[in-house]
Amino acid sequence: MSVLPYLVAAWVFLVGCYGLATSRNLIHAVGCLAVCQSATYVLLLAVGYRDGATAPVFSDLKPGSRPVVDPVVQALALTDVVVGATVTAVLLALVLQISKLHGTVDPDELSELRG
Amino acid sequence: MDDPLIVVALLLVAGSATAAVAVRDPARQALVLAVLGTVLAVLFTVLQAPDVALSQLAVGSALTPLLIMLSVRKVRRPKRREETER
Amino acid sequence: MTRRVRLLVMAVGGTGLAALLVAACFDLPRFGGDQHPYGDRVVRASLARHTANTIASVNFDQRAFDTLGEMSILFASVLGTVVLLRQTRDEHRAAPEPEQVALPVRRYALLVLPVAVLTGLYVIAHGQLSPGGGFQGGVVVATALHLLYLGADYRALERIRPVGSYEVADALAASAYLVLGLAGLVAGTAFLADFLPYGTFNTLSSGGTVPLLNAAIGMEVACAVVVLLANFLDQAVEIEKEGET
Amino acid sequence: MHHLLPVLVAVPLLGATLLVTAGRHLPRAAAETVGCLFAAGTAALAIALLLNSSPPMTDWVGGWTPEGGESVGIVLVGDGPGLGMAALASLLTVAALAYSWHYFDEPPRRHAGSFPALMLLFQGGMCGFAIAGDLFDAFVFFELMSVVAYALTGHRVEEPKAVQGALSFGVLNSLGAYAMLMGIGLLYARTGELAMTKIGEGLDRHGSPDALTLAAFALVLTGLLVKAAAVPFHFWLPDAHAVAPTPVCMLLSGVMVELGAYGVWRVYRTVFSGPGGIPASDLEHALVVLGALTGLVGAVMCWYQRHIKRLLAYSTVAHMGLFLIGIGALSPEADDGVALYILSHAGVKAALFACTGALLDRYGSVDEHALHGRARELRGVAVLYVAGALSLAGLPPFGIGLGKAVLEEAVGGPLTVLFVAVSAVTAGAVLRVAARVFFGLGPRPDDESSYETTGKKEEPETRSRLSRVPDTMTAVPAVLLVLSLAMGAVPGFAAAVGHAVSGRAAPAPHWTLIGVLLGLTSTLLALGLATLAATRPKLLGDGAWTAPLRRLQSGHIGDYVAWMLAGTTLLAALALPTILNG
Amino acid sequence: MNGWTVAATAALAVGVGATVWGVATGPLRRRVVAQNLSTSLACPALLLLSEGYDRPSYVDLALLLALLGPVGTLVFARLLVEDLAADPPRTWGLTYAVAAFGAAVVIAVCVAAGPSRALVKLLVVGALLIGGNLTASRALSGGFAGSRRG
Repeated sequence: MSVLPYLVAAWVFLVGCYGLATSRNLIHAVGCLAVCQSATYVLLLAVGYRDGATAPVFSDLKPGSRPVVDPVVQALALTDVVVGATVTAVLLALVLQISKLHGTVDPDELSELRG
Repeated sequence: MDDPLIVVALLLVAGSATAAVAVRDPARQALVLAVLGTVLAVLFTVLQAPDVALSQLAVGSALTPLLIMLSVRKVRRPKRREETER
Repeated sequence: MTRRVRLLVMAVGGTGLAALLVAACFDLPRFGGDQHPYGDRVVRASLARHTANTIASVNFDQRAFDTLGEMSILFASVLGTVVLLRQTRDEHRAAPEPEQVALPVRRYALLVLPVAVLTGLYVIAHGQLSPGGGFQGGVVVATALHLLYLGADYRALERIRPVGSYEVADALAASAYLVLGLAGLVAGTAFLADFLPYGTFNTLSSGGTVPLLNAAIGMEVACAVVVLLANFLDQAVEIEKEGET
Repeated sequence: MHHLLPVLVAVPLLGATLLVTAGRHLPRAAAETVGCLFAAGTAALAIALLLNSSPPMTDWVGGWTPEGGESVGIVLVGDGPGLGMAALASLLTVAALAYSWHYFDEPPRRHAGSFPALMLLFQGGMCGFAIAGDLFDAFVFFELMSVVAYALTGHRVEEPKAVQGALSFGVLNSLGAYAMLMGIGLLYARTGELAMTKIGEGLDRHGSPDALTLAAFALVLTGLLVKAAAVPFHFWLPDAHAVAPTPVCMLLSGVMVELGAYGVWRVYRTVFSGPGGIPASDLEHALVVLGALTGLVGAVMCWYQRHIKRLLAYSTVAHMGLFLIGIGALSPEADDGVALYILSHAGVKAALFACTGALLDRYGSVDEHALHGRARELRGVAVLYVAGALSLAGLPPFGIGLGKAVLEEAVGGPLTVLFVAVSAVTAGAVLRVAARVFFGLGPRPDDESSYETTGKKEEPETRSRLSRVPDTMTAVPAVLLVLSLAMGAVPGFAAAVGHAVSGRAAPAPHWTLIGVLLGLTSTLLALGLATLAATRPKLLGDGAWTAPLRRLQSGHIGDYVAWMLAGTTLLAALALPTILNG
Repeated sequence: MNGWTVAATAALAVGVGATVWGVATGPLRRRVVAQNLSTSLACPALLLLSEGYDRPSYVDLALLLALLGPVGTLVFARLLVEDLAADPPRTWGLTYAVAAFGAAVVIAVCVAAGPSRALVKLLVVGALLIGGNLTASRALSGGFAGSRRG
């Protein structure tokens, strides 16, 4: 059972990719990209976990009294969350313009760029 | 890995992520994504990452759904008009 | 490419990647393992600099350069959204209709708004002590302002939200982070060096430059999210194509 | 001196924040001047650092210098290749900003500074990525560079093609970046470190490579190769480069894509090259296969384009294939060659895009067929165009020719044929465009409707269609071409590049008789192909056999994502022998 | 594991698990209710976890969720108002049950905390949680728009 968290991360990533490849709506596709990204958070935090440990936040904890989990991955995941939110915003802005100019958000109906 | 709490949180994440992909209508997907955000925050708490959980809550429970729903509204609006004109 | 070909390629690629990832999972160290050399060093360094929240110490001191990049991503995406969602020549603004919201919802929104703003500020201010920090608190503050849109109507929100000032404040906060970094170079030893006294452990002024950088990020994020949402709200509520009524 | 490394990132970012702060009240000319000044200042700093980069500098941001060999901070590496890429990116940003002087249509209302601010952010992201010595830091700046690039690509929001291309670009590159981050997570799990050299040591300590190493390798390289537009990750590139505003194209094709290849080089060298990583033979295997595929697909698709910007974009794809082969060779001589090649290719490609921009703004079209013979009056642009095309073919003494000659010698064998063929075909296609558009050679191509994207009905990017091409729009490409000529012709330059890249490990790159002959061969071939194509369009113009290849480039995001997954699998499969034997 | 974490596990597995199922399937009116309930169930779970891990600072998480969860639901209530008006959800029984569960958890945690500054924060969380949950439910079931929309 000790690989379950990693397998969940892999599953979430793959399922997001599947959704992205088969999406019929660009807003849905951007949502699927957000799902792909949540896989990276799960992986990072799972990597940093330590059995029986607690968060390395010492406002209500005496330093050294309990084992703590890896703070580095948490900082990385935090950065990653911000990146994810902003990328979502930029991509949604592009989807809005596509819907205005093409009159559709179905990738199957976009035919401007080919060959 | 004997902590059932972590297992439960992981399964919830896997389930809601799958649902977020399987639900094809963007408005309904936004609902699932909001739940995914909450569930992820719970998972992060269980993995002892309260800082990440806080930012996931801040982003996932209100900001991302609002962005997606505003986009859905904008994309739907012209279509509505055409339908009423017909 | 037809749907079937795409699914076929997808199936091949997905299966391969799945096999690869699963194989990698079984080679990963055991979940919950005890080997975190970098993490242990970080905790020691954070305590040495009197920063109670180690994650804040990583974000604003030890790996502050990453946060600079992260902040620039946010800044860039806000600027990008402003450019992408600008009002084009064939669009005009239509004044949104006033909307009436049921009284309980309205009361709730107006009551929670100040609580949420205060909570956001609290989360920012305690960033280097307890979980939270500039990013989380900034998003809460910005989201809280939009309770006005939810609870009252768009025009109420527009009154307290001069987007231009928020854009300027966003840029100023971002430059404050950079200037603090350069001050580290001038006054201290290196770019983004923590050159201020570290203070007393577990108090608001501990951690040297950490609270300052944290505050800059808080302001930047709050303003950035307000501008971001303003552009989407404009699109959804106000901006219409010529010819539409 | 090493303390100034992070300033290389801070200066352009500071410029961008300043432009946004003051942009509401600044007149446009002032905003553009400020943008140019900050970009030029960064470029000067990058060059100053580059001149001091031997021996390589390292800087620990925040003063977290290692104690007992271990640090908690982020390391920046200021060596020849890294600072060279930063200097190239900065100089090209200056060129693009100079080119776009008064170029665009109205800036967004009350946002006069937004375009130069975005360019500065782009520059900051590229510099940050080039000097990153920490894997996660590299990811962050990689994302910064990408996010700005999406926004810049979609800058012309009234163009249906622009926003579609920008979205494909955005989705593919973001997904690639997330794949890279998964790989970083795997590496962190194994080694518990983030500095690239430390990760490499950690992998070596663990012993021989296993599935985890392979997966991390494939995932990290996926992110970088998506950026580097290697087949089959390349689909976004023609879509994005064909639609981005011309100054942005100059940067995208000239340096951003090359940064992907640089990332592959850096990551392999520092992380995976030890005994615990991926053996050199496997990397060579993988990169040569992908590079050859990329070169061939790029060249074929380039030849059959009629949309001039797409044609140039495919030629970038083709040349990226050659760079990847060179990087895969893993020898100091090949590194020198690739470095020279990338430097002068950047100048030439940017100049060609700049000339195409002039066509677009003068005639409102970038369609080879529709423009047939219409640009006879633009003599200056014609000269620049032909010079650019010839140097793309590797005509001595242009820098591309020298870089390619050095590379061909280092790689050797049957791959030389590929090098000659790819540069001849891509340069031939550009020459064909020049012959038709500027000289009106050959019969007017009939205007049958076809599957592919044409370049007709493009909106000019300037306020109105230009009646004459402004001086900045010809001066910038002229300077760029002169620089790329100087790279091959000034004897000391190539030696300096060689010294900066590989130290004294390899003899200084220089012209040899075989190199000159190979360069002349591909130039003559290109000329022949172009003449043949212009005068006898039927003979080489029938691209029916490429139809399946062209159908793959469908503009559909789902297709591109599927290919990306397949590409990751292919990459892992190419490096698999290690694991099976180990 | 202690009693608090066992309770949190149960709340997550049964309560939040059900809402994940509810939000993924069925008509829109069921999905919005499930989304609302997911936050109202996760918030008490976070309180229980804070107590179970003996980390008072984790209460901030519950505070934030109690604040922002209903805001998220109001977003959906506002922007889906037309779809919901045609087919409004009617699930007051479930809503009150979840609110009661939230109240019980808050009281239990308060008792465990004893009179202190932390108690004030817990009470604020409780008030926001229950008030927000009920308001959001009301907004969803057609109470969002005022009389003008009818």
